[in-house]
Order: sequence, then C-alpha cells, then structure tokens
Amino acid sequence: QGLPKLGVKKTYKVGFAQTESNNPWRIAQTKSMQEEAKRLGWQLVYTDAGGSAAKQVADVNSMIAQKVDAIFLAPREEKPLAAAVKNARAAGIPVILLDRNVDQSLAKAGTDYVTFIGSDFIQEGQRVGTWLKANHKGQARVIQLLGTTGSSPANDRRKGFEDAVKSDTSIKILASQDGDFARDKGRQVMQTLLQAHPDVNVVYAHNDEMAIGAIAALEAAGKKPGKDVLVMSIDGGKEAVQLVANGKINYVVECNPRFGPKAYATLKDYAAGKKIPAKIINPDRDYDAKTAKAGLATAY
Amino acid sequence: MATSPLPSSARGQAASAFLQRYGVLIALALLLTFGALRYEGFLSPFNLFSVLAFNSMFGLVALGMAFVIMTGGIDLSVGSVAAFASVIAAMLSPHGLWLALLGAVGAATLLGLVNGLVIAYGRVLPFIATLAMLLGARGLALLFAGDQSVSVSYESGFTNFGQGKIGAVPYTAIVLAAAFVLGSVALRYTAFGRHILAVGGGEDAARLMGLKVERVKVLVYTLSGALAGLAGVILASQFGAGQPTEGLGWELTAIAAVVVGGTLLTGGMGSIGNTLVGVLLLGLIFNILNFENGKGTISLSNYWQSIIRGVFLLIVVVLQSQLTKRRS
Amino acid sequence: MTTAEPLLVMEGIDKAFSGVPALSGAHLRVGPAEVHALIGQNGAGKSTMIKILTGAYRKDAGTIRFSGRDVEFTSPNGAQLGGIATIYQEVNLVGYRSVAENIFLGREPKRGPFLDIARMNREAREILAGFDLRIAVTEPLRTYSVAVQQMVAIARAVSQKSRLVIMDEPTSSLDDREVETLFRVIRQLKAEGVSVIFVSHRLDELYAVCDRITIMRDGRTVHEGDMTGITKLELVARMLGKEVGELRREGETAFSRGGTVAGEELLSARDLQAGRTLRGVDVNVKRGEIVGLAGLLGSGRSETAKAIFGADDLSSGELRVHGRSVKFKSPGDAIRNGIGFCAEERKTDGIIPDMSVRENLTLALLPKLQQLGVVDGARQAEIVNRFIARLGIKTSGPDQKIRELSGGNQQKVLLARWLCMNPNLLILDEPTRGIDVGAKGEIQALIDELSRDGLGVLMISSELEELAEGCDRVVVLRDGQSVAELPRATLSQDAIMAAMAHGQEEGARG
Amino acid sequence: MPSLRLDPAILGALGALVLLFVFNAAFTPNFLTVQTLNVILTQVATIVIVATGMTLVIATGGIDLSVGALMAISGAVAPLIFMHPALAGGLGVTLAFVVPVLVAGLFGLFNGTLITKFGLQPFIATLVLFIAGRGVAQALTNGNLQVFNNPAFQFIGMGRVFGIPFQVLLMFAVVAFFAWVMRRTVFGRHVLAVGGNEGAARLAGVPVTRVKLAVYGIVALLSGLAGLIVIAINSSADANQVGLNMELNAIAAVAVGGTALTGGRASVGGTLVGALLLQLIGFTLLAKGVPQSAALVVQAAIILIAVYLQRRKA
Ligand SMILES: Nc1ncnc2c1ncn2[C@@H]1O[C@H](COP(=O)(O)OP(=O)(O)OP(=O)(O)O)[C@@H](O)[C@H]1O
Ligand SMILES: Nc1ncnc2c1ncn2[C@@H]1O[C@H](COP(=O)(O)OP(=O)(O)OP(=O)(O)O)[C@@H](O)[C@H]1O
Ligand SMILES: [Mg+2]
Ligand SMILES: [Mg+2]
Repeated sequence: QGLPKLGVKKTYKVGFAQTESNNPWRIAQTKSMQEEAKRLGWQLVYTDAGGSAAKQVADVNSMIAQKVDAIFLAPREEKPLAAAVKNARAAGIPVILLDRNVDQSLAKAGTDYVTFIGSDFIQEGQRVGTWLKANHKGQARVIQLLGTTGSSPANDRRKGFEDAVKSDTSIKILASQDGDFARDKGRQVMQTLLQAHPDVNVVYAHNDEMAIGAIAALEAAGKKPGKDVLVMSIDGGKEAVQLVANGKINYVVECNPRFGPKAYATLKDYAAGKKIPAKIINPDRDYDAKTAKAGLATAY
Repeated sequence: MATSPLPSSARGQAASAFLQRYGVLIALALLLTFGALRYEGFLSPFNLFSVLAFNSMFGLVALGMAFVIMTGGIDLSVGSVAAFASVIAAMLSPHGLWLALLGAVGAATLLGLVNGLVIAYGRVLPFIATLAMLLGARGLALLFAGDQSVSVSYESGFTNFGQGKIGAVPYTAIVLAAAFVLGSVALRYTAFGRHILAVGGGEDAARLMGLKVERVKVLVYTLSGALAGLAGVILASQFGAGQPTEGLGWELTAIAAVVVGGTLLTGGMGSIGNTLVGVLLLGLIFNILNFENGKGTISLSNYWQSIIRGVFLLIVVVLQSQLTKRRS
Repeated sequence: MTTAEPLLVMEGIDKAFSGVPALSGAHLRVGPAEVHALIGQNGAGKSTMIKILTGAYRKDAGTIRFSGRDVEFTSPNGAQLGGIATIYQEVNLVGYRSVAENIFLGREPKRGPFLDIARMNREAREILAGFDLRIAVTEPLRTYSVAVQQMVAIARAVSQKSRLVIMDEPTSSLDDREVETLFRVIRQLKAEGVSVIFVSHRLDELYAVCDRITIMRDGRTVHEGDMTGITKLELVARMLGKEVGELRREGETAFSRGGTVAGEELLSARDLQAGRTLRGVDVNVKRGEIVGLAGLLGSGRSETAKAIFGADDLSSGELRVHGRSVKFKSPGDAIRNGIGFCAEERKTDGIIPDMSVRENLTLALLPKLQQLGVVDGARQAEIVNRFIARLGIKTSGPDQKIRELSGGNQQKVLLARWLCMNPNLLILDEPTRGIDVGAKGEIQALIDELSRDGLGVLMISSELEELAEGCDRVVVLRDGQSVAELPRATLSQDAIMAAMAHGQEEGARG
Repeated sequence: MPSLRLDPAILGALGALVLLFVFNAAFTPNFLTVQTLNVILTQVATIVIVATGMTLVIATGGIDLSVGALMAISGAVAPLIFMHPALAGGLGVTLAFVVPVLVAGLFGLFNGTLITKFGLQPFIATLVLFIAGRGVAQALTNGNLQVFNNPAFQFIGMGRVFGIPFQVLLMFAVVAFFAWVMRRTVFGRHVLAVGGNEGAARLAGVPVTRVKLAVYGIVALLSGLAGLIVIAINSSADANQVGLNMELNAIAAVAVGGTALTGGRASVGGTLVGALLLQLIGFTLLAKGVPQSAALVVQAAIILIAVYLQRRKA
C-alpha cells in the first residue's frame, strides 16, 4: 500500500494547484513553477483557487480528471486539502506538497503524498524571536503585524515568535493586529497603532509587504525605521533585502518562493526510484545589516 | 364591457419566450458539448460529479438567495454564515452526523432569523442588514474557531455526508437535487411561494391586500440562513474541516447565478430550476478554464481567467436582458 | 334610513401626521346593508379615515365599533379577517402576478399543503364573469389596462364575502359602462346584506347608488344624512364650506366654450402607428383650441398621448409641430418644443414620491430655472408659491414630500408642473381624475383661460360631459384608430357616446 | 430654497460619531492629538472620495460594485506612464494624473452603458467589472508589483499644503463640491428624480440616460483619483490590493450616512459622517487591541445600530 508509481519519461504533464495569486510572493512562486516547466519542456496544468480551500480541492479533482502524471499542491489549508491528497492517491497520481503541509493525522508523507517541500513557518517566527532576543537593547516594546487572520502562516509565524520571546521579560508585545499580508493595510494598521502606542520600538511583520507599509507609517510619524524602531520581517524579497541594506529593516528571514527547480528535480528523483525524505526544508537564509549587501544579488 | 383576449399574444414572441425560459439550459448544454469535444476526461463521471459535489454548496446558497431575491431583498451574509456553520458542524462532529447537522443548521438558521427580524421589523434595508451579518458571522466563525480551521471527527461518520456516494453519485449532489425539487414545488404549488412573489412584486400592495409581509420576509431570510448552514455542513464534511475563512464572495456567485437564471433582482419574478442551471453554468466555467490550462496551448494566468469569467457573465446577462426586453 | 344598530361607528377620530392634523374628531356611521357615500374636498381626510379603519394607519384618538364590537385592527390583514374588504385609492395589486393570484392572494384555495391552482383559476374566471370581464386570468395583471386592474381590485374585494366593502374612488379610472357594471354589483351586495362605503368625486354616481352620505371637511365630519335629503348644490356647499348662494353654477363644468377663434396649427399628427395598440391615429390641435380625445378603455388614447410626447416609439406616421416635421426621441425633446404632458397614472408616471412639492412642481421647468446648471432658488420659490396659491394646493408647505399629499392635491401639483412651463401645447390625460368638484371647476376654468391666451390643449377624459362642454372638437378613437371627429356644433355626450361605440361615417378616416 | 437645517437622516450617525469621539478622548491615550486626526483623515480620504460618487449612484437607485477594480486599473496605469522612459519629467507626471482617471472614467461609462442601453441591473452590470476589472489591471502590468519613487507624482498621497495632507484637502473639496451640486444644481435634482421615480422623471423631461451615464462616470473618475492616492502613499502599485473591498466600505459609508439604498435621496455630508464613523470604529478597535474576530462582530453591531437609529429619525 505504498505511493503511486511514476515511470521515467522525458517530459511529464504535471499540475500545479496554486492557492491564490493576490500577493507578490505567490506570483513569484507561480512564475518559478511556470518558467521551470517551460525550461524542461513539461506541460503544466495551472489552477488558482482564489484563496478558497474548497475550490482548491475541486481544482485538484479537475487535474485528476485530466490524468496528469503528478500534482504539485500548495495547500491553502492543512485539513481540507488532505482530502485532495487522498483523491489524487486513489487515482494513482503522486502528489508533492509545496510551502504548506497538510494535517499529518489525515495524510502522511511516504504513503499519501511523496513529500513536503518548503519552509517551516513556526521556525521562521522562532528565528525572528531569537534574533530579537539577541539584538534588542533595553526594554523591547513590540508591535506585531499579523498575516491574514485564520491563515496558517499567520498562526505559525505568530506562535514561533511568541514562543521564542516568552521567556524574555525584557520583551513585551504591545499589540498584535491583522495587516492582511498587504502593504496598504500594514501601513494603516501601523499608523493607528503608533497613535495608541507611541513608545513602540520594535515592529515584527509577518511578511515583507506589511513591513514596507509599516516603514511608511513610521516615517510619516517622524520616526526612523531601523534606528528608533527595529523592523523585522519574513520573506526576504529583493525590495526588503535592499531595505535591510539601507538600514530601514533590521532583520529578514527568507522564505523563498522559487520552488520550481527543486520541485521538478524532486519529482524526477522520485520517478527514478530514489528515496525521498518526508520533508525537504528549504535552506532559507536570513539577512541583517552585515549580510544584506552580499545577499542582494541572489535575493529573489 | 370590453372582453378582448390576451393583450400580448403575438406569434414571434413564443420563440423568445422559449429562449428566455430555456436559454440558460441551452447555454449549459452548449458549454458541456464544447467541453466534451475539446477536452479529454471532461465528460467522465469523476469530473462531472466532482463539479457537482463542489457546487452543491453554491447551489444550496443560491437556492436560498433566489427566494430572498424574489421578495426583492438580498442576502450578502450567506458566505460568512456558511463558514460559521462549518465551524459549528466541525465542533459538533464527534457527536455524530445528525447532531452536527442539526446544531450547525440550527445555528445558521438563527443568524438568518436575526437577518429577517432586523429587516422585517427593524426596517433596516436588506443590503445593510446582511452586510452587517456578513461581518458579524465571519467574526463569530473566527471566534468559535479560535482563528484557525477546526478538525472534524473522522470516526463519527460525519464525513460520510460530504464524501460518501451511492454508486458514482455523491450524497451532496442528491441533497442538492432534493433541495431544488422541494424549492421548486414550494414556489409553484404552495401559498408560501406565491406570497414570496407577491411581496417582491409589490410590498405595499401585498400588505394592503392583507398579506403578512413581515412574516414572509422573516421566513425567507431564515430559510436562506438554513440553506447556507446546510452548505456549511457540506463544507465541513466534504473537506474535513470547519473553515472560518471560507465563503468569501459566495454571495456574489450566488446572486450572479440567480440572475443568470433569469430572476429579477427587483423581485416578483423568478425561476428556481434556472437558478440551479445558473449555478452549474458558472461552476463549469471554472472547470473548463482548468481544462483549458491543461491543453498546454496557452497557459491562462489567474488574471486572464477572471477577465474571461467577467466577459462570460457579461455575455450571458446581456443576452438574457435582450431576450426579456424583446418579450415585454 | 336604517333604524337597526349601525354596522360601523367611528367616533372622535383624531390623526396627525408629524404634528399636522389630518383628522380631528371625525365620525362616520354606516348601517347594515347600506351604501354610504363619503365625500369631501381633496385632503379632507377620507382616505385617512379609511386607512385608520382598516389598520393601515394607527389613530391618535377615537373609538371604532364594528358589528357591535369595539375593534382596533392593527393591519389590513386583521381588518380583512374581521370582515372588511377594501379597495384603496391607488390601485394596489401585484402587477407581475397573474389576475387569479391577485384575486386570491392571502386566501388561496388549497388541497392539502398545495395550492389548488385549477380551482383558483376557475373561480377567478367565475368571479370576473360577474363583472362582465372575460380575460385570461393566468396572465400577469400588469399586461392589462388600469381600468381592468381596477375592476380586478373590485372583484377581489367583493369576492371576499365581507360585511363591509370600502371603495375609495373606485370609478376614477372607469368609463360609464364599467361604472354601470360596478353599480349593479353594489346593488347586489346590498341585496345580500353587505354594506358599502363609496368614495367618489363624481356626484351623479353618489345619487345613483348611495343611500346615505357623510361629508368631511378639513378632517371633520360636517354633515351626515340621507342621500335623498340633500341637493347637489347643498352638498357642494357643505363640502366646500360655503353658502349655497355663493355658488353660482352655469353648466356642469366650469368650461365655457364657444366663440373661440382657433389660430395657426400647433400640432398635427397623421397616421400614427406604434406597437400593437396604435394603428392609425390622426389628430391636430390649433392655437387656442381644446381638442378632446374620446374612446373606450383601451382604445389607445393614452398611447396616442405618449406617442406624441416622445415617451413611446412611433413605428410610423408623421408628426408636425408648428408646421415643422419632428421626431421626438424622448419627452425632453417634446418639452423643448413647448409641449407638456400630464400623464394618467400619477403614481407611476407622475410624482417623484420622496421629493418635495417644490421640486415636483418645477421638475420640468428646471432647465429654464438655471444659470450654468445652478438652480435659481428665488425664482423657483416664487413660481411654486404662485401655483400653490393659484390651484389651492393643500400642503403644509413647499418642503412637504409630495407623497404625503392627498391624491387630489398630488394631481394639482402635477398639473402645476406643466402649467408653470407656459407650454404651447398641453396634453392632459384625465386631468381632473380624483379631483374634488371645487378644484375641478377651478382647474377647468384655468385650462379654459389659458386656452384663450393661445394655449392648445389635447384632453383625454372619460367624463363625457367634460369633453362635450369643454372641447372645441373631439376626436374619437376605436381600437387604436381615429374613427370620427366631432366639431363643436355637433358635440354632445350622446354624439360622443355613439361615435365611441359605432364609429361614424363622416369620421376622420371614413 | 433648500433650507440649511441639518438633515435628520444623518443625526444617528453624527450622534454615534460624537459619542465615539468622546469615548476615545476619555479612554484612548494620545487620542486628542493633531497626529491622530491626521491619521484618521488620511486613512478615510480615499473611502470618502469614492463614497461621494457612490452616494450619487445610489441616489439614482443604482449601485457600483466595480469601484475597487477601477481603483486598481487607474493605479496600474499611472506608473506605466510616469515610469515610461519616454515620458520622464513633468509631462509624464501630468499625464499620470490625467490619463488613469480618464481611463477609469471610460470604464464607468461602460458600466453606465450596460445599465442604460442594455437595461442590465446595476448590481449585475457592475459585477462584471468587479470580477474582470482587477484582472484587466493585472494584465496591464502582467501581474507584477510596480515599485517607484517619484515625489512629484506622490504629492497627491504624501504632500502637504499648510501642513494639511493634500489628500485630505482633496477629500474636503470633493465633498464640498458634490454637496453643492446635489443642493443647488439641476443635475442634482435630476439625480434625485431618476432615483425617486424613473418613469415619471423621464416623462418630466429629465434626460434619464444621460444622468445615469454621468453618475457612473463620476463615481469611476473619483475611483480613479482614489486609486492614484493609494499607490502614491504606498510607493507601489499592486493590482491585487489597490481598492480591495472598497465597494463594501463605500456602500457602508453611504448607508450609515443616511442615504437610502432605494434611491431618491442623497446626503453627501452624511456620507462623510458615515465614513468617519466607520473609520473611527476601526481606529478604536485597533487602538484597544481588539482581535479581528471580535472587531468584526462589534463593527457589525455598530453599523446596524447606526442605521437603525437614523431610520427612526428619518
Ligand atoms: N402619510 C402621510 N404623511 C403626512 N400627511 C399625510 C399622509 N397621508 C395623508 N396626509 C395628509 O392628510 C390629509 C388628508 O389626506 P387624505 O388622503 O385622507 O385625503 P382625501 O380626503 O382622501 O383626499 P383625496 O380626495 O384627494 O383623495 C391631507 O392633508 C394629507 O396631506
Ligand atoms: N379590452 C381591454 N381591456 C383592458 N385593457 C385593454 C383592452 N384592450 C387593450 N387594453 C390595453 O390598454 C392599453 C392601451 O390602452 P390605452 O391606455 O392607450 O387606452 P386608453 O384609451 O387611454 O384607455 P384608459 O382609459 O384605460 O387609459 C394597452 O396596453 C392594451 O394592452
Ligand atoms: Mg383619498
Ligand atoms: Mg388612458
């Protein structure tokens, strides 16, 4: 009762079930998947669930109906997408999960799907927390800009961070509010929170976009981001890394959306019968004032 | 006293009346034919029933919406209410399907009732009352769920409802069909149905004629809440989780389906059967786009897909309105 | 007349709308099996009285006894269940639903949980047959004319087997033959022991069918008595609050035609065709002339008016204004050519309910009241005040919403809308519909006077006396065609009636 | 003369606004500062600008769901112009102010045409662009985020005149102008007449088609303008995000501000009050640290209460 088999072929017809495409990170991920498929000469069936886990399951079903060779799935939600994974398996199609996992009690790597490739969101939050513990001076008063309420990266990046700083009494979280992973919303929320908590000296944003919005808000309020207020974020896109280099962001943990090469390589390995680990964690970098300039060239 | 027969009984009208009535059905048939000819695997039972199972949620929501719209109202809260119900269903799922079903549909019905009371007796316009519920129910869903998806129990048989089948036919498709048959009968053959249409056709007149307009309104919003609740139970059961963030934009899909089905947004006229056809028509478009992307000839990015969907909607409603215009 | 205990007693009824009293201490007594006339000037409070009785409005004070019990209906539904059926002043039915459904709405025949549709349609047909109305009961009601709708409303009310049937101006959109039918039904109801409250501004009708009368003025009941005990002149005097001697009356109407010299041609329409209803209408109007348009219901009078005014598309025919051939694409074009049109259905085609009397009155005039798009408020106010005074519009002020006015007063505002434009040609579709006799006289006199100053008028009326006395010429339509044209010399009610029914050899189209 | 007395329809919202203001003054630290006022006004500016147009549309008995998408389109077009190498300098910036707004206006006329010529119901007609419009914006930029730094252009979102943010001045100018239009001009009356009874208005010579085209054009132009402000503040144009949910925010502001969604009435001042109220609610909930889930419930309740109250006063 193992995984569906996949023969070795020159080209494959594969499906990529994207969650949504309403932010730069997702768009970069999609682009990477498309470009790499093109480079390999593979046929890619691309679907977009528009932020709905239910639709994503239906999307996967439509790929099954099209008899693709394999499915790459970026699950919108841990639990609902387990159903999609099982459907694919029942149809004899191997699945590789990208950037988010499915609920391990419902579907397991090695039996239900091949593997999970991605980052560990909790760990990302922890890295930010750990860096803060090491780098803040005096009392740290933190505003946390949360990702979209209810989404798993938001929940995990919050949990990782809060767990990491819990023990440190010199770090106090003043407020945690939903910035919807968006620049404009991040800016507006930050503006408002700045009024209520003028003594803030640390901002932790769950992604680059909100961090950039927060920087605009800080500057509009006459504060110097990076100096008066430490700014930290996750994603590590080029714009953010540049800001680290400019000293406006202090620390970024990378969460690289360029999945294409790794994803297809893994599939080829699987077809070739190689042993695939249950989890492939991306070797995500991080950037601070010292490493940013060097990293800029390779930041996505 | 003049006793002229029908004022409108010209011959040429028959054709456009036919088209108006069956136009959507013809469009659906055309779309299916197109898909069948162009894509391999499109007409497979797996694909069709998968589309049906997924769209059963929209179908139920659109059914409630159709009733609401026929009274001249609107219910923007259906998506949030369904999400809320899915959370409640998931929380109750360890106690078995029936309790989860009753509890979730009951809770959603309650929210629908609140909508109805606020609209009928509070005299707040439906758009605003249900807009508030759209926010409120979402908030409640997140509160109950603790901001994340809620697991359902797989042991209690709860998931059979959403995932089980008779032969190749999913239960959810059967539930959908049953709901529409009942709805159709209720609209056509019961006084309640007539009263819904009368309220939509002229609220003041209906009131002066002695109809209990308020009660009719409360009932349709409650019904819409209940059906959204049922959709929420299917959501939880089919996908194995109560999802507080699901259901975004369902109200627009449902409204579009109702309108595509030929129901007037101003109320007073409409068809239940065509609403279902409208749901399937809009649902199939997504499916077709997925298949088109699989052809490999072009890869439609997400934004091209939304442009295509918009243009498709445009074509359907323009044709519809031209037919209606020609008729009257 | 009746000595038994009255069926209905309303005593000391008070009602104020946002502080302005509409009824103060009004009373109304209706005996069993009695046809009771309720009359009064526009805005006297008749409709308000009725709506309080049926629970559509809540009274501020007073008592109501019905069938020997104190009652207070809280909704029209309650009144209906309590044995009171009502035909409200504005036709209030659901246009999209079928005729049969409208008749049975709220009391549909059922079999088990389901409607018995076959029975409903059958019974609807039977009920309508009692009104000599043989129409397809499964068609949406809105496909029929106002008159048919009005008859359906009456049929609905009468078929409810109530003890009291209220008719608030049921005849205002009916013509003579239908009125006869209605009277027959009323007499039949009376024979069955049902009482009827009958509101109308057509006095002859009251004498024809009513037993007793209640007259209201300014929210009070000013007279109560037997119909036979009061002459027309007394009745009008009571209603207007004047002495009988003050009322000098010559004809039935305030028109005094004859001897007017018609000027150059304002409008000439030849062979107008539109839709399925207009199949060749010829009509022309000269400066200073009042031309009547007569015909049975559905003969195409309103359609003719709308087609001339650019509100409906013409499929063929020629239209000349001031001798120039024109094609109006919209009413705006017609208005710019100096034409005004006061439509028949004021609720759907006339008033903007939520706008003030001021804005409603000057709506068509606005383009002339503006400079660079800005409304000249002072001139607007001046015009509005002038017409409120001139037509005696009963309103708490120009800022009052028009929907709060009584039906007749709304009609006056709409007339003013067109009069204030100083049009060359005015098309009036049932201009005095629902207007009390006092105001009617004033309006007729006004039309008369304006026509002497050169205004051309095309007037549609179902009241033949209005046409016979008021017009210089009457064009008669039948089935969408003009079939006769009666010059002043041969004008009489009988002549018009004959032409309407049979056409006339020497008619316009031969 | 239209009297200058306060429209009773907005009393509910105004009362709630005052109450909330007093509450914040008492319980929210640092509330009574110029800075706070600035934050609230700059954040509400785009909503008010769009909602003013929406007020006109709703007054004709219509609705426009496409405003957010139109903001995205205008926001996508502007950088294409001022970042174009051939259009560097003043010309590019000037065109970047004018062209995107006009493009949005054209889409508004498209909406209006669907409604007037094809007889589509406004909800459905504008749903088309609601679905497709954002796609158009993305197609223009190939889905990419456009990042820029152009102080001349960004003046519209970041500039100040006498210390007052330019967008706030713009907002007040728009409100004042359209309040005046609705009160004093023929066009204003025509808008109300069309919404109050379209058939009757037509028979009274009101150019119904033109009035409707105009209001959908106006709301689109204003949305285009708002789109420029949003991208200017953020130094970036993100077709996915610009104007997201704007239709609901604008409609809610209009409704809370006392303009009936059934048409025939309009209160531009009320819309300003309504938008401010909603913004202040958001501000208060954020400042008090209420989590999103609870905040949604509170918002829902307050909207209902405000609408309910003024419904009784009206
Ligand atoms: N809803 C309302 N709001 C404010 N005032 C009203 C309202 N309804 C009626 N009125 C006022 O009450 C008075 C009586 O009106 P009502 O409609 O009863 O008159 P009526 O006798 O039926 O007149 P008509 O013969 O013109 O129909 C009028 O002055 C009218 O303006
Ligand atoms: N016998 C009829 N009974 C009722 N309605 C009719 C009849 N014949 C035609 N109609 C309808 O009447 C309309 C045309 O009549 P129109 O309103 O122009 O007539 P009219 O002479 O002005 O009558 P009315 O007095 O009712 O206004 C059409 O819409 C037609 O469908
Ligand atoms: Mg009356
Ligand atoms: Mg007529």
